[in-house]
Amino acid sequence: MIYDYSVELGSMGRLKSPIMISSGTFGVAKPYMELLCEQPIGAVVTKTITLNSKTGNSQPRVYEGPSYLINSIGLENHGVDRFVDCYNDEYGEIGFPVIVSISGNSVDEFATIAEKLNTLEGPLGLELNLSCPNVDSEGLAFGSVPKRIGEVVEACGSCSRFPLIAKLSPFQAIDESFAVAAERAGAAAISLINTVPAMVLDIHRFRSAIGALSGGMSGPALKPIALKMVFEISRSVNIPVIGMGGIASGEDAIEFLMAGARAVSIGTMNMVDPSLPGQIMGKISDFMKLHDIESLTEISRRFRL
Amino acid sequence: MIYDYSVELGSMGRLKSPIMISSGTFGVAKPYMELLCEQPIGAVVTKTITLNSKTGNSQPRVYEGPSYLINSIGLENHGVDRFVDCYNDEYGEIGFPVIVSISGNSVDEFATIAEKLNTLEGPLGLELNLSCPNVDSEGLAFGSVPKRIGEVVEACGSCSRFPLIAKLSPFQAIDESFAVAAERAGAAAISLINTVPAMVLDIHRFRSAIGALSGGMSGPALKPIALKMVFEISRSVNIPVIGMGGIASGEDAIEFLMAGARAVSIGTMNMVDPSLPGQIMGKISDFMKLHDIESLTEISRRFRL
Amino acid sequence: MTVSENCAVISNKMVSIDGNLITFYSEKIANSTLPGQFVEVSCSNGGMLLRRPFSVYDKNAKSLSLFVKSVGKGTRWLSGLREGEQINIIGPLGKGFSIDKGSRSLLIGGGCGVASLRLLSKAIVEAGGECDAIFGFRKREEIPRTIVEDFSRTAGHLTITVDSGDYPVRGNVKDRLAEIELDRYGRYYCCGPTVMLKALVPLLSSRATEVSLEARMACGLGVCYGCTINTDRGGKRVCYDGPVFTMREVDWNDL
Amino acid sequence: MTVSENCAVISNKMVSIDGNLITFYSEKIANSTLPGQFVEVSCSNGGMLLRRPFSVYDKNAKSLSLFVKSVGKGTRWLSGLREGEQINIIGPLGKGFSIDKGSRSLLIGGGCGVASLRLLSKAIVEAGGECDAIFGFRKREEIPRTIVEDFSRTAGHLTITVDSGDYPVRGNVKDRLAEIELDRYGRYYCCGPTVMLKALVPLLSSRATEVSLEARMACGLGVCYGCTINTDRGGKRVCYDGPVFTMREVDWNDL
Ligand SMILES: Cc1cc2nc3c(=O)[nH]c(=O)nc-3n(C[C@H](O)[C@H](O)[C@H](O)COP(=O)(O)OP(=O)(O)OC[C@H]3O[C@@H](n4cnc5c(N)ncnc54)[C@H](O)[C@@H]3O)c2cc1C
Ligand SMILES: Cc1cc2nc3c(=O)[nH]c(=O)nc-3n(C[C@H](O)[C@H](O)[C@H](O)COP(=O)(O)OP(=O)(O)OC[C@H]3O[C@@H](n4cnc5c(N)ncnc54)[C@H](O)[C@@H]3O)c2cc1C
Ligand SMILES: Cc1cc2nc3c(=O)[nH]c(=O)nc-3n(C[C@H](O)[C@H](O)[C@H](O)COP(=O)(O)O)c2cc1C
Ligand SMILES: Cc1cc2nc3c(=O)[nH]c(=O)nc-3n(C[C@H](O)[C@H](O)[C@H](O)COP(=O)(O)O)c2cc1C
Ligand code: FES
Ligand code: FES
Repeated sequence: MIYDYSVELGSMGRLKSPIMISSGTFGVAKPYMELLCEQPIGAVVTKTITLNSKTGNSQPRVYEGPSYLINSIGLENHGVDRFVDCYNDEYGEIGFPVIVSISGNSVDEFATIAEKLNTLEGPLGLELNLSCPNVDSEGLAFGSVPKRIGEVVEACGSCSRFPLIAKLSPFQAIDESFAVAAERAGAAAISLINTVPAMVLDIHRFRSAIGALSGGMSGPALKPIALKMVFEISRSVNIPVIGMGGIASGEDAIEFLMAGARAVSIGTMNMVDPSLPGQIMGKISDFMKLHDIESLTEISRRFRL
Repeated sequence: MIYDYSVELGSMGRLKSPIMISSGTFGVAKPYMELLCEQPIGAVVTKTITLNSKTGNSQPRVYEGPSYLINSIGLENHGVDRFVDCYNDEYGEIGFPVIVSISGNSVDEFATIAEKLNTLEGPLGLELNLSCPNVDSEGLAFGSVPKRIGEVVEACGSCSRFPLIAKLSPFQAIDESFAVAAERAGAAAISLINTVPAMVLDIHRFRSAIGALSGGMSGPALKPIALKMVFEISRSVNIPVIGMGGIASGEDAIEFLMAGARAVSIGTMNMVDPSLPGQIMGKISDFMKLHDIESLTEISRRFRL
Repeated sequence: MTVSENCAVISNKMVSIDGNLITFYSEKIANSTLPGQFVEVSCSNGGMLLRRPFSVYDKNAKSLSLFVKSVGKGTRWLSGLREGEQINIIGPLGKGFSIDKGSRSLLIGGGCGVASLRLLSKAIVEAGGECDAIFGFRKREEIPRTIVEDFSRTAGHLTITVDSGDYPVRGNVKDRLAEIELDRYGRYYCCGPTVMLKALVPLLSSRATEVSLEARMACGLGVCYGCTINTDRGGKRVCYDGPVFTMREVDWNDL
Repeated sequence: MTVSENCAVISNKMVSIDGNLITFYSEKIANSTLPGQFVEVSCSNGGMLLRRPFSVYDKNAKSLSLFVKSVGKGTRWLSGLREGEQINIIGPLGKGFSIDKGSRSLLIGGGCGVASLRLLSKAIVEAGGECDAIFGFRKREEIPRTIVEDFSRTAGHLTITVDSGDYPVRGNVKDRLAEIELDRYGRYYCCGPTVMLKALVPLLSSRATEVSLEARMACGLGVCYGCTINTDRGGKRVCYDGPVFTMREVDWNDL
């Protein structure tokens, strides 16, 4: 039997592996790339790029709890112009398809960034990090309104030459309205979930244990929450869903594929163990052989409700 | 110095301890009560009572992951009438103030249950479990609309002689609108959070690892998420907030008090270790002595943003 | 009375390929445990959230023993406990077997299900009764090596079967049961995997038969309703109303 | 090249009241580690999510040693490792010290900060240079008992101070430094708690001084920006651009 481990990600085309690396946990730093280079990865997503450079949040930026990580990096980056300038040097020869993650404080800002990226040859697509907490002109938290999400996708779509992935925060993934708005506005895929807003206090110092007061939770503890959302959202839209949140093993990845994800993405645990994609691929392959499954999409078709 | 460990819970009056036991994890079963009876508990909340009896969900009903529990009990209970009949026998002499948790599929059902409970002498208050996933007459998920939450509180308020606590699900606690609606409608307090919707699959059997397809996540992994919500909600309303979600130690409880909770409630971990309230009280007492704090409310006043 | 006790490990012996006999120092719990009752053992030092339920295999004035079969994280961790380590145990829990002095009883155990039958056999003999036993295991290596000795003084006749291999007797407990005159016994007590129990239903449900059930438990204390099963009197909590039920009352289709 | 290697524990010795010297079998990482570089040690077998960063204390062709001070869950778990256990280690990581052959150097270490200075002192001597060292500890029991021996062949003059108690010398490294002629040394290398480093800034920042910093890390690989500090060239990742920085470039007000 011939097993097929490739996946079709809508207008982004076919990835040779269903395993991606999540935004903020991939970087072109040499030691990391040396560990990652041979891994069976379908695509990597860059750290989120903003219009202007950002210095990020104050320390401490990370906190480790039992089976979770809380981070508040604050989107530290040099801004889109510098990103464009360095793109070929940095990403030109990494050997994996690249998806560029972007975020803005308004619909216009998203579109401006998307437009500036048109000069690049390399990327496979853009991922819109929609977890922006900013309040918009109507006094609404930018990301809390499905309509606004649709506007971002539409605006980026009309000025970008790349396919768009709409990345949802957990609170955009609790019902289908945000994903549906993104689909209608032309998104090629939906990815979910981003980190869950979280807080931890340093009680003896009477203050937050993270510099920025609160942060985002990721890691294995998130898995059942993310899985439920992937299950629901993948049934509400027709475009592919990229599932992520706490994936730490091949079994975890199979759970997401079975729940309806077309591809999976690894964040936190890929930083802890860059050889995870290979281990996951091995498990997926064993699983398919054991159960006589020929293609990845069959995994979810076999799921019995 | 005289330390004061009591807390004022609005119209419910003063509890002798800030530690409560959460709905669904307290019961009058003899072995449990034998372990719990000497604990410094301010109030216990009953399992949620519904209008008619419910047989609950199919097995398996619980799943344990790394630092979390997923449950889908399905509100198994004998209905409000039987509850009222047995109340004095079961709860008459347990030695702790009792709060009765209720849930309905509609505003009317909530009110009907609340009214039936008026015959009881014992309870300190009612907790409205607002996590009902039912779809209402307007086609909206009942609990997803702040207005509907206000209606439930108002309807119960007008027919019940007990103070009301509005218990929020995580998705009702992501912004202040639900809590504010409950406060405006006359709730005496807000409690949060209920479990987070979650899923886990038995991949080799191609089905959910829990009988009811999905369940609710509780336990230590929830703590940073709950803490963040308690922090935000306690700043949006003027009525007291009862904080819960993953509390497993005195330090955890202090985090919630510092973030703004007036009282804390223990769920999952109280089932694992019924002596937890005593341990928590000891830690709170040590903490207050160490930092020269005279009353529980001072803990949150000392928090530096 | 149910108590929480910090119990030091007195000994931890591997008695089969995947089974350990762990003996804890315990005054309070050991003292009040009745046959068929169980305890909830904390595995928090091993990084687990929930306690794990185990039948009390044996006890004396100052100790209680558990027969722990390694099937997952918790049981594997417990099997590695060293002498002197302190573990928190809650017990005794649940409703045990009822003992009928007058008649001869047959004890039927499968796998680690034998664990709940040792105290029972002792109690039957103490009450002046008599019992035989049939125990089934998957293979010879899974037979606890102390089992014959442990039951020799209390069980008149002890048969041990294995699903595969030829020693001591190939077959399963149901086959053995089909061979004997069922009227010989006034009482049947069964404990083992659900498949085994289900197989026995046609033979034994019309008789005075008690079964000890296993269920996935969260609290083990009767409060969470995580372990409910269906019976002819509605939903019952295995940890509180059981783990011992009459075979007749259980809704076997639901298991 | 940075690799991931499964390393067996060769030995694990308690060398102070809260410090262990753990030696791992390693061919690849040991081989390519330079002074001041660190490794990321998996603690997943102990139930932890993130790796823990440690300087390489010593190495030879087939092994590397870490000096691990027990301060929390991970370090306590590592201190309990037994011979033969396999632990996954990633390394070498970060940018190490630069060595100046020409001049005499002073190594200044506080607490477990001494760990990054041993390979450095060896390298200085190998390069034909010379060095002295001042190490500070909080109290006598925290002084690794092998330290004098470990540095005796490479450091010309070794002073050890303790914050409390009178042996070997009461005081702290800053006091000692204030007593000596700073022009005697062409290079200063400092590693220790941030408070110690900060105290040295007024004395040493105008000189050729390198510091090795500690930071809370998530990845240790340069990808997450969890460990960023402020420098005169903007934000820098301790794990990737450091852990060694010149004292001058660091924005000490931000630490
Ligand atoms: C009343 C009662 C008495 C018991 N007495 C004994 C005994 O004397 N000796 C003994 O070895 N075992 C006994 N068990 C079973 C024992 O509790 C489980 O084997 C144990 O909880 C598994 O824990 P784990 O962490 O090793 O398994 P996990 O890693 O949690 O799971 C491993 C496998 O075991 C299954 N499992 C998990 N929990 C249970 C459970 N509570 N019951 C049945 N299967 C489960 C899972 O579905 C999974 O397939 C008893 C169970 C009950 C309810
Ligand atoms: C580049 C580098 C080299 C290091 N070299 C050594 C070494 O050679 N020997 C040695 O003993 N230690 C060294 N450390 C420190 C060591 O990494 C921490 O002590 C360890 O990660 C703590 O883990 P834990 O689980 O025991 O502590 P936790 O239980 O996580 O925390 C306990 C305490 O340690 C603090 N802490 C946690 N992580 C770090 C960290 N990464 N840096 C500083 N403080 C932390 C916490 O704030 C807390 O107060 C080094 C750190 C870095 C960044
Ligand atoms: C350190 C860190 C930084 C992150 N930065 C970003 C980011 O810049 N943009 C983004 O969309 N998501 C970011 N994320 C979220 C991840 O991409 C991912 O959605 C989330 O961590 C859940 O997956 P995981 O549990 O596998 O980590 C970050 C996560 C971590 C842990
Ligand atoms: C087994 C179980 C049953 C529960 N049943 C109810 C319930 O009937 N009504 C309710 O409002 N909350 C119920 N909850 C939620 C808890 O009251 C609590 O909100 C939640 O578990 C978070 O707290 P914890 O992490 O301390 O458990 C239940 C939780 C568990 C674990
Ligand atoms: S396990 Fe909680 S009621 Fe039985
Ligand atoms: S710890 Fe991740 S970049 Fe330094």
